[in-house]
Amino acid sequence: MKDQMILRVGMKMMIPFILVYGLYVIFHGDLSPGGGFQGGVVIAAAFILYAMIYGRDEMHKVLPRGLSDALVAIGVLIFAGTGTYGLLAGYRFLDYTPLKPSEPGGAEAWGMSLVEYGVGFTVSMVMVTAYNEITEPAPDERKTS
Amino acid sequence: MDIAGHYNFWVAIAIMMIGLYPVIAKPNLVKKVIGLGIFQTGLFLFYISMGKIDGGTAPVHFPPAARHPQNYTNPIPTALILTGIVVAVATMAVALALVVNIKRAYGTIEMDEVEEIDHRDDQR
Amino acid sequence: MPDFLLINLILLLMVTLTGIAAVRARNLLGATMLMSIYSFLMALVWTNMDSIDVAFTEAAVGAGVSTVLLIGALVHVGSEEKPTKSIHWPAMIATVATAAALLYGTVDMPRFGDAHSPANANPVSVGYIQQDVDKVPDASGHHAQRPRPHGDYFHGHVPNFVTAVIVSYRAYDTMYETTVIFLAGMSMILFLRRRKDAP
Amino acid sequence: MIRDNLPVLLIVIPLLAGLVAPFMRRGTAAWAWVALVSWLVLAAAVALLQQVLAAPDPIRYPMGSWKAPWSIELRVDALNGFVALIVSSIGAIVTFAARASVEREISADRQHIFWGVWMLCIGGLLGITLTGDAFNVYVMLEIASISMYALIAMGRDRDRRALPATINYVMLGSIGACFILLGIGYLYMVTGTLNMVDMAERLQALQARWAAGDLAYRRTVLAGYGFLMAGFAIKLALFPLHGWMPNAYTYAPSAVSALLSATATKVGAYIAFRFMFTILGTTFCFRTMRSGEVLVVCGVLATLAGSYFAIRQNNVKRLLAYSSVGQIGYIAIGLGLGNAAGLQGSIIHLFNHAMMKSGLFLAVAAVVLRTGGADLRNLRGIGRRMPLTAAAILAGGLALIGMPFTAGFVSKWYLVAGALQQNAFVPALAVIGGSLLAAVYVWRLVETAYVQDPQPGTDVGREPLSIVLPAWLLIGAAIYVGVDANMTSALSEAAVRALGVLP
Repeated sequence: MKDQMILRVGMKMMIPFILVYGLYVIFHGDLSPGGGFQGGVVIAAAFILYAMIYGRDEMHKVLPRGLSDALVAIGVLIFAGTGTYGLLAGYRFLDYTPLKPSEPGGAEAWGMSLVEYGVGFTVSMVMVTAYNEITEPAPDERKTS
Repeated sequence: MDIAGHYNFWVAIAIMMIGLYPVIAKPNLVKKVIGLGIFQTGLFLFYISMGKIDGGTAPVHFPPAARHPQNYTNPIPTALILTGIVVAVATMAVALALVVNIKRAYGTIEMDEVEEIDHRDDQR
Repeated sequence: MPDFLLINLILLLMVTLTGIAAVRARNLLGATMLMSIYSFLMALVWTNMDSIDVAFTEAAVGAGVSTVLLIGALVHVGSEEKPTKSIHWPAMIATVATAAALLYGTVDMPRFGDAHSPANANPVSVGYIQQDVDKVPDASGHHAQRPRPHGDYFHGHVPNFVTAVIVSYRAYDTMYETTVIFLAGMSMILFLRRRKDAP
Repeated sequence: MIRDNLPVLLIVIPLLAGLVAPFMRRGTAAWAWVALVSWLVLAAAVALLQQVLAAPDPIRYPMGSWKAPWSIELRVDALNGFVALIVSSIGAIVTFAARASVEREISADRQHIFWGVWMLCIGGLLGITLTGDAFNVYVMLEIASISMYALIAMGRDRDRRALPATINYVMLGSIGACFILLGIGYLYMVTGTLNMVDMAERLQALQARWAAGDLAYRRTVLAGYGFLMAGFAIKLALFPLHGWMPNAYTYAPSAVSALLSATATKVGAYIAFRFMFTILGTTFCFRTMRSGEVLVVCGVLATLAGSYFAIRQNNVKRLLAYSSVGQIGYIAIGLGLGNAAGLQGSIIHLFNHAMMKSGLFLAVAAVVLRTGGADLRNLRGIGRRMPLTAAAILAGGLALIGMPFTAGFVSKWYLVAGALQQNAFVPALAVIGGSLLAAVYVWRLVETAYVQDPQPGTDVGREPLSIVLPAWLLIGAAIYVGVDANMTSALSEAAVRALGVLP
């Protein structure tokens, strides 16, 4: 699809909006429907569109494989780390109160936001990875049979 | 027992069965994966149906409204099914990756042909 | 509620028919497209049933990511399905038996949409809606007193009850849900990544 | 602080370690990390079990400090603690032993990810064991299942048949998980809660209403229970639904077979115990539903059919997998009898079978490592060339049969006692008949290893002590608890007490 002028130009204009919308969905997860998971998928859609229009090599320049692989784990680590922080601060696991002990209700909101960002990282990067791997052409150097 | 009272559960069960049949019957692996997807969606429809409340609205609170449970859809099935959908897509991704590998290793994705090839190898 | 009922019935009919068509389609690419339509219709059903979060997820995941994955797989495996014989009787018997068992269970179920059913009137869901749940004091004496004597624990920070349930009350489930996604990503890398590119 | 948080540490440590392991870039480094962590987890499990046995009530740990029915809570009693000990000790020993085998059987550039998935699998199994929330069981089951799919499919580096075996497991396992989710949904619908204790109380109240003549929601609970048990039977590989297991264990990497045969089915059995006794209650399961009879029938058939199929196999791993089908039959018989002796036999057999089977699979892994295959002909002459390995197979086989002074004898003793208490002679005879059939297939292994001559022109080299010594550790444990059964019988008695069958 690299020679489709309308697609190339149109997508270039759309992708920033898709990304912003994805971020909006993640950031507003506690106020409106949506959250890390849905927003993550929307962000992944932007990368997948980019890879479809410009080719995967172009996308790897924007988002190298090492980075997306690392972010997959970092997302879950943010989630588990927020939980473990509560543990280390002398509270129970996944208790967000130590993030702002003066105002426990607000601390919960802080914790929820952090956790949603973690989910967003993991989900978007896993979806990009899944797309990358499933569209990988068949390997020539390795015969499985 | 009244028809008007349970029709949603019955539709959910019908959808589950539409999905379950190809998972068992079809030899084609992609069809099996699609069937599994439909089966799981039917299951999710069943869960969501139990949380629905007549006259209720989406489970988001806007200050003047009272936080009365009869005003809102039950949030628990919704929360559970969010998890369920994620698990379903993870299963689907793993299954499709395996299907692609089977195609590369055997040259076919029809399960009966794969079994035939294995059987022939055993005879040798 | 006649309008809800009407829309619901029409949507459910369309979903069921699309599902049957997706299962019966000979061409796998066609089946994939029907799956995508099926997911969109399902998202509408859920919107109509007030489960906005689930509808959003289904639209993004079922109609979006699943379709992309299925098409990506079809590129490798081809889109023709081998013709099979008309009815597979063992499968039919298993399906009918499962359906019968499920239907047997629905007979005694609470009515659809009942606000007073055990699930909907339970203190657990009421607590999630009023967000009026206490924390348990621990050995170090934290949470010995409430941040507010009555009412909303979150001080209005979290109006979306579903978000509060999935990332605070039941955050443990969500953490492992994210881990499931992580595992799916790792499995894709294990199964499909080419040798030289492995991290 | 550590003492208060032991239950959650047992689950979070494997999670964090498993997330980090794939980024260690080298297989050996990832292995060292995972092995270290798995011993840490074992230490935590031992400490937790001690804490549970000392405490009068089950230990409860609310996640996020929220009050119980609203939060997900971990709930640990003697049964949980014991199963967690089984899972973590098998995890620690098998991880320690698995390196050489995995390096041989899996391509080098995937090992670091393999170890991460391996650790998450152990973490998921521990999660199923410790949780006190019905829906969380499903989530943890999926963690364990998806990591198992990935682990089993890694066998394709040696044999492509691992792939169809895995996809069959994916389909059957997903249907099983959906059945479990349906069952949980039916129960949630009539109780409105997902916390196991809360759910149990509400179901008891409902049953009191049924006894008074008001049959509200009765059929919903019956159907939900049926789907739960069908789902658990798939996960447990109980006889008519064992279809996924033989191929999966045969073509999985040898180390994976050793890990899964000892833990996955045991955890499936545990969760059936938990739902039957803690949540739905004995009256419902054994009077209303007659599931005791169904389980005993399935168990008897599993014991006889599994052992019979095991005799006919020419692949040692497949033979051991069918033998597992038979051994799971014993667990089902004890569960179906439902009296204290039967349950004790069942719980002891969870431990014993885990030790024997993973020991045997590790010994076979050593054979595969040195001879390149797991066919019966690869076993020829092993008695002379790899004496320690062959002796491990002999000792493990004797324990499988249930010879006196081995682990199998103790659990079968309890099972026969439990059957005779209820004048149920068929299960008692099946337990003994299963042992006789086991003697036949064990004799096939022993005869091939000790009597037949090695294949000419092959040189197996030195025994891989890094695998054989851990195998001996497991089989030694199986023999030790056969000689001195105090520890297992005391633990199983505490577990049966926690289930509420003994006062």
